[in-house]
Amino acid sequence: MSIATESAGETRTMNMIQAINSALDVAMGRDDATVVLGEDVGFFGGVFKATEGLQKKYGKTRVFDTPISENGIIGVAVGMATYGLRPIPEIQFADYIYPGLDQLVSEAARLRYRSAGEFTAPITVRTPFGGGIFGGQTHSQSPEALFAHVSGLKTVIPSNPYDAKGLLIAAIEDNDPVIFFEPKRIYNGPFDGHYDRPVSPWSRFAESAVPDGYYTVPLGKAKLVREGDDVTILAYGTMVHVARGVIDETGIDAELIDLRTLVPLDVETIVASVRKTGRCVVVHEATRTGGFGAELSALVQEHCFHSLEAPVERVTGWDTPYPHSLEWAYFPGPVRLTEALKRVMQD
Amino acid sequence: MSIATESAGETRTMNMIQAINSALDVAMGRDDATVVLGEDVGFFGGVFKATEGLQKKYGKTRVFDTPISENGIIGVAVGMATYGLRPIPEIQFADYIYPGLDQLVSEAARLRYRSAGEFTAPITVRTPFGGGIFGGQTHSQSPEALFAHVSGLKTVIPSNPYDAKGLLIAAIEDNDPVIFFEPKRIYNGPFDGHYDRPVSPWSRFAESAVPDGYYTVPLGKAKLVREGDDVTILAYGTMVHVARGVIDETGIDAELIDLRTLVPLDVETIVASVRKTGRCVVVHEATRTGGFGAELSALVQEHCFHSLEAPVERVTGWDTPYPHSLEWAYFPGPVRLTEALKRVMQD
Amino acid sequence: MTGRNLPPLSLHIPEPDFRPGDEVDYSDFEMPVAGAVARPATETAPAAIRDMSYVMIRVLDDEGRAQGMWDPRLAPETLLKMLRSMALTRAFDDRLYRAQRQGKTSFYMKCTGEEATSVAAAHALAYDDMCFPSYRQQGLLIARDWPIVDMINQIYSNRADRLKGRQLPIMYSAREANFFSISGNLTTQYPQAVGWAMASASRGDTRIAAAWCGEGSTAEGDFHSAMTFAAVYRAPVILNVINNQWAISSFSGFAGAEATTFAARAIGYGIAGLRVDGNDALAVYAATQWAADRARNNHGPTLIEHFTYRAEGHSTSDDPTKYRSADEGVKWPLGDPIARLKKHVIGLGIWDEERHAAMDKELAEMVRAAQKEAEKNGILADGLKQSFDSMFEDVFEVMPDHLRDQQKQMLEERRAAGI
Amino acid sequence: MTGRNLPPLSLHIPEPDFRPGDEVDYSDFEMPVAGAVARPATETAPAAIRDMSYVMIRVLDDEGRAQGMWDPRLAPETLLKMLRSMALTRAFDDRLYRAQRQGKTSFYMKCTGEEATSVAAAHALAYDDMCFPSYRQQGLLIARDWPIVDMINQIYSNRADRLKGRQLPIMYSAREANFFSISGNLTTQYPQAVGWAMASASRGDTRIAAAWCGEGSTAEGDFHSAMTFAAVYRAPVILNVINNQWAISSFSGFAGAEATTFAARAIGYGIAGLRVDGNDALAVYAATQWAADRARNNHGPTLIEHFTYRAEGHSTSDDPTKYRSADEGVKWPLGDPIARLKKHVIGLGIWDEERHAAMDKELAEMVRAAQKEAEKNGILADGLKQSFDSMFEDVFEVMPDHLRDQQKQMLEERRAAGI
Ligand SMILES: Cc1ncc(C[n+]2csc(CCOP(=O)(O)OP(=O)(O)O)c2C)c(N)n1
Ligand SMILES: Cc1ncc(C[n+]2csc(CCOP(=O)(O)OP(=O)(O)O)c2C)c(N)n1
Ligand SMILES: [Mg+2]
Ligand SMILES: [Mg+2]
Repeated sequence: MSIATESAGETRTMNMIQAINSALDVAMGRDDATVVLGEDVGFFGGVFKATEGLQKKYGKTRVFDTPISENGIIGVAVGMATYGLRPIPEIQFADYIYPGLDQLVSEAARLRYRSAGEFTAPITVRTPFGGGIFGGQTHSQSPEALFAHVSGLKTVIPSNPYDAKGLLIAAIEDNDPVIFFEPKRIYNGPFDGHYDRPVSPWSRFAESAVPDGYYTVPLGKAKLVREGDDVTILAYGTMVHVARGVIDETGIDAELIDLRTLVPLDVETIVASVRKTGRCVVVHEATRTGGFGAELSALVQEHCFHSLEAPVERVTGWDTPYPHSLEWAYFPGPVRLTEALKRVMQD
Repeated sequence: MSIATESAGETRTMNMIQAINSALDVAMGRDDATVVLGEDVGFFGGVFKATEGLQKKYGKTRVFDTPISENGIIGVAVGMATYGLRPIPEIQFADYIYPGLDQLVSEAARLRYRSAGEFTAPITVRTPFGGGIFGGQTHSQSPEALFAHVSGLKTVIPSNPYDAKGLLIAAIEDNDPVIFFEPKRIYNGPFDGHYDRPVSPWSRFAESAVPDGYYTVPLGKAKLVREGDDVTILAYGTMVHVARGVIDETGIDAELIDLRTLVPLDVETIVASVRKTGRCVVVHEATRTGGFGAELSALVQEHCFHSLEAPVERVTGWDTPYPHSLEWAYFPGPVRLTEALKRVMQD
Repeated sequence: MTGRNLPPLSLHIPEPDFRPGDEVDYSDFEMPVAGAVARPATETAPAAIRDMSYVMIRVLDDEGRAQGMWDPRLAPETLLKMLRSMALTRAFDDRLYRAQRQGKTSFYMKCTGEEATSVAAAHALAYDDMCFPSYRQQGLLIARDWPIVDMINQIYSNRADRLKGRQLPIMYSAREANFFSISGNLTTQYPQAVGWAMASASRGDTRIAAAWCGEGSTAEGDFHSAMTFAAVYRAPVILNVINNQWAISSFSGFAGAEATTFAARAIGYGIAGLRVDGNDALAVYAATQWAADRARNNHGPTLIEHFTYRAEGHSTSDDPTKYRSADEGVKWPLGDPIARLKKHVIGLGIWDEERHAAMDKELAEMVRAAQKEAEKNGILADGLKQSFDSMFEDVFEVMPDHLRDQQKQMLEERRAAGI
Repeated sequence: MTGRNLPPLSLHIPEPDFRPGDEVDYSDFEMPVAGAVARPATETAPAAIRDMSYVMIRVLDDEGRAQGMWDPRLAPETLLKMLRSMALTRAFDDRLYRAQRQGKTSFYMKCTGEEATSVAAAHALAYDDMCFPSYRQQGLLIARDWPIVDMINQIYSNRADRLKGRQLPIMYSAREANFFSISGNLTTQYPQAVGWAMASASRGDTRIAAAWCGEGSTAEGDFHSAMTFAAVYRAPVILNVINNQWAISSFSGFAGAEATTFAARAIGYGIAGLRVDGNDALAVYAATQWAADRARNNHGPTLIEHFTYRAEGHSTSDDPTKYRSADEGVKWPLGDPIARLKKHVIGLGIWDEERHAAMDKELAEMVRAAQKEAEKNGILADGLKQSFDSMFEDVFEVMPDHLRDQQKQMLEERRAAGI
């Protein structure tokens, strides 16, 4: 974590929504080129309330609702960015980003390269992703792997309020297009995967202590959540908390790494850890085949082959659409992770 | 290869375009529910001539041009399929599929599941992909990894005329949506990556002997192109030929597997080979990070961990957009593959 | 830029007339006169009837009398059946909304105030015409007498849910009722309906297709694809836009309503466009019938804008008091579709208040009974009701090895956990 | 479906009037009279000028005289500058097309017959207005006096190519000329232009944006996004559709031209729409000027359909004789834009055949010289002219580790291979 020299202000207790809202507020206050746009983000403040109060504070030409057109939202954001603004479009659910994919993949991500730097698209696309809220097939997806495969795009996924704010400000200030996935299941509190137990609010956790003012968490740096000797767990978003829960319950001495940014990836931190532990489990909610876990597994065995004492295991969602009522059978929860850890540890 | 009992007719010499054209012809002749649609596929017969003669033979309501809207092409194809037709849409270049991605990913691929089998979308999306023709950024991409990550979609990539025809007929007959990537670089002849040498036409190769009539090559079965003892090369599309060329040149005793179908994947054949050779190199043109090579690498180390004598290597395009003039520096050609094989063999 | 004596540009951001707390005043609203719009012959070229996109077809006047050329002159049993289906739709919505509020399931969406736009349309279509609905057309299923217990099973994701608990509540699929599987992704059904209609036409069939989307959803690229393909191939399809003024918290101005009507979108493509009072069941019926006749006689597609009002919140996840004046719905100048049709049939002498009250009671009871019946098969809140095996089915027609392996892993996992 | 006495449906598939070998006969073409269309005030509401989408603005009559209210009454130097830019564009196309045929580069695209649609538009815009072109608007750069040697360097992907050989030939980018980087993906520039215009408006700037796409490209979802957003926010943008009748091998009917005009798309959104003779430089200038005035005074966007003809193949990869009659272009009723403007200026007495012939010669020589100059920096066919290092630059602002590693690997690889 790098706290800018400038005072980050007083520290308050925030959940992730509040932290994201605060990040937007800080970024908008500092740079009047920032613009927030998306479905229902204006007067209403967004269906998850992430943009609440911003229209009132910064005016309708800087925070506004859009037509229901993800293609249009990202397309005009790219155009605004080429003018010199710094748009922060919201896609209401990551499941709805596909109609706008071409503008992100073929345009925003490629613009700097194809124009040799003449034009750039410093946009930050915020979008809630992931399951665990009984949202059914189209409010639960984790499509991060599609974006991580696209050169020219940065992919960021915070797992707690402090990081969410610091990473979001860093993303907005970054001169490249960033997709910022917000794990909606943990907006209000970290979720350890025990869906049958009450969720603790963020206020009970240290990461909810968030400075009021400006600070950044740099893109491309993973976070060592917990040191351990026996196995490395690579996770991001909600799964960081599931992993933490399993470590607490099982007493396995795992080293837990929160990747925070998938592209660019902090390979150094990953490799150092796996070389130490000799074992690795990769965790994500997305479907397994071609998920980002495959990339992590490939990288780990490329860099740590001679240290590995067991195959890298992937703990993921199944290769099915996200089912509504069988959500907890789909979700890679504590049982699936524990079983995988056991397998890896006994090898 | 499974040749159906029904006579496959006489065998002729075909290049890949002719084989694909023949597959369409055979499929349309056998089932009047098949329909070909896409940009320029009608009177003109497609910009690569894959649909030549079909409109004349089967009429304008079964083979027709469309508006330039990949979203519309796939969207109406899904609708036609739910009526009971078997549409075969063409996307002119894989680089242009993104505007139609939502209809493929959220609709075609999910329809059977979400309706518990009430509605299905047996469409076969044909699209030329891959580089090597100085097509620049938007006529060269290999986006197969994006599709392989989507549950409910089959991903097929032929590497020669015989397979192209047999796989395409199998894809059209398949009751699930299939994306069929055609490696355009080898439409007219296999390409070993030596761009500075003349390309041999297909007629010089055994795989250009293609039966005139009906036969299928089953989806989900890889092909053992060459047996070998020292290392396994996993490839598909154009890269099969680059690998074959390198094997011939270097004399490395590699086992070469042409995957033919990425989803469902023939894991059995892969695992048997790597268990035997103890080494594995994965090859594709697509950008590395999050490419399908990551999945292959992950699977191999999951299944063959204790047989592996060296890390699985990935030989891929770089993580940049596809550059026009630096095409051959981007392309994973013989040098890159040879170097990787050397590394893997010496480990 | 600098040095030029030019006015500064300014960005226009639409703003609705009323926000929470505002006194709602519809006195600016120019009430279109019932019966005033002429009904063109169904073979009329779109170019000759562009003005239809700027007027509003209304049949029922303030007194509930049917007026003008668009009066579909329906038989009493049809009128009463429509009334009943609309009332059942409302009773169903009320009860299932409450079921969600009681925690019995995860989600629900009402169509209150918009019942005519699906129920009357369903009656004007043939049963075997194919419907491609959005999520607010439960009235289609109800009008087609689809068993409401089946709908409730789906809402509960219970053992009897034919969709095996895979879909969010209300995302029905009913092939037998020629009702397409609902998607969570807006407007995707639009080009699909056009494709279905193109297929029907290419086969020399007689069945046509109809699709529905909200006014907010017209901004999606799928809308444009559908309109373009429908125009190019003259597809036998009816494309309905339910303009209920709101898209979650965004008013219709964010879909372009400040500049023109949604029916006018049709003009851009050379398609026939109609604009109807969506709270007037007879107008909806008549417009649908006109468009269906047209399509069935190879005169091509029609876009119909149904002008109505979303009387309730967007869904159970929404709180409309946060962004609009509660007064809007109450004062909606075009009234309530059920009340208006009821007035009409009472005026015709084929119905009365007593029968209506009895029907409401009967329907409420019927929904209650269906709910009870459905609850025998479980409710979502009581935990997983689906067989776990089924999770891996229907991804493909034949389950491939990797899914079989994952299925096995899941079952072992559950065993390990003692579940 | 069965048992109903209904006609079978049939699917309409558009078919162009003429195919290879057909005798071309344009006698059905109703020639719009030059000067006949009235010019509305630039602040007129779109609803009041819907008819503009169905007529055609023409200024130059058959004798080359300027007629009617749309005559922009340009100064002689402007007229001659436009003529020169159009002629240069054509000379450039001819030579670079040949260069591709000679194997000097991989690809080329001409705009022959369509020069007015970009050159005259560029003259009617301010230099600092931002252009979002498609691939057939080289005339914009030439009208803005962008060095043609720079364009040729790009076409050759040579050492001096500012785009470092990364883009397909003709996919220029010229920020200094307010010319946006061309994308290979059709119509993506449309919403981008709207976004740029929205940004300019939100900043109180005075600069407007203009975008171009082909008639075939209007079918993409991006077109709809652009129109919707432009209408909703009243963006100061000019959206040009170059209707050159063909999209590779598909005639305009596959984009919807059988049903209506492309200018009429504007009506659907409540946007102002104009339709101009795209081979009449004065009409193009006048329409662009009208739209620019409108945008600059906060009256919102304009869609302009330029009715023209693609006189050559789609690109060097195309063979138009395979799908259309060669006669079409020859007999094109609206003539050639250069010949028509030439006739006009000769008629005005400010130009003559001799000067024109001399100019053509001079321009051909100029292009030849530029080509020679560019070839000093290499041509594509001679092998790689770019530094290999540069391949990994500009993916991101700062090169991340994984790209640095790959760059290293590539250099090692090349060393290993002795390259
Ligand atoms: C592609 C896509 N984008 C966004 C959403 C989120 N969303 C669901 S409903 C809705 C509003 C739709 O409004 P409208 O089309 O007017 O229909 P109504 O709800 O009024 O019936 C939005 C934005 C979605 N489901 N799909
Ligand atoms: C998204 C996308 N789809 C398809 C193509 C392939 N393509 C390139 S040009 C073209 C025809 C475009 O026709 P039109 O818009 O009329 O422009 P014109 O070439 O006539 O100037 C097509 C289909 C593409 N470049 N991008
Ligand atoms: Mg609505
Ligand atoms: Mg064209």
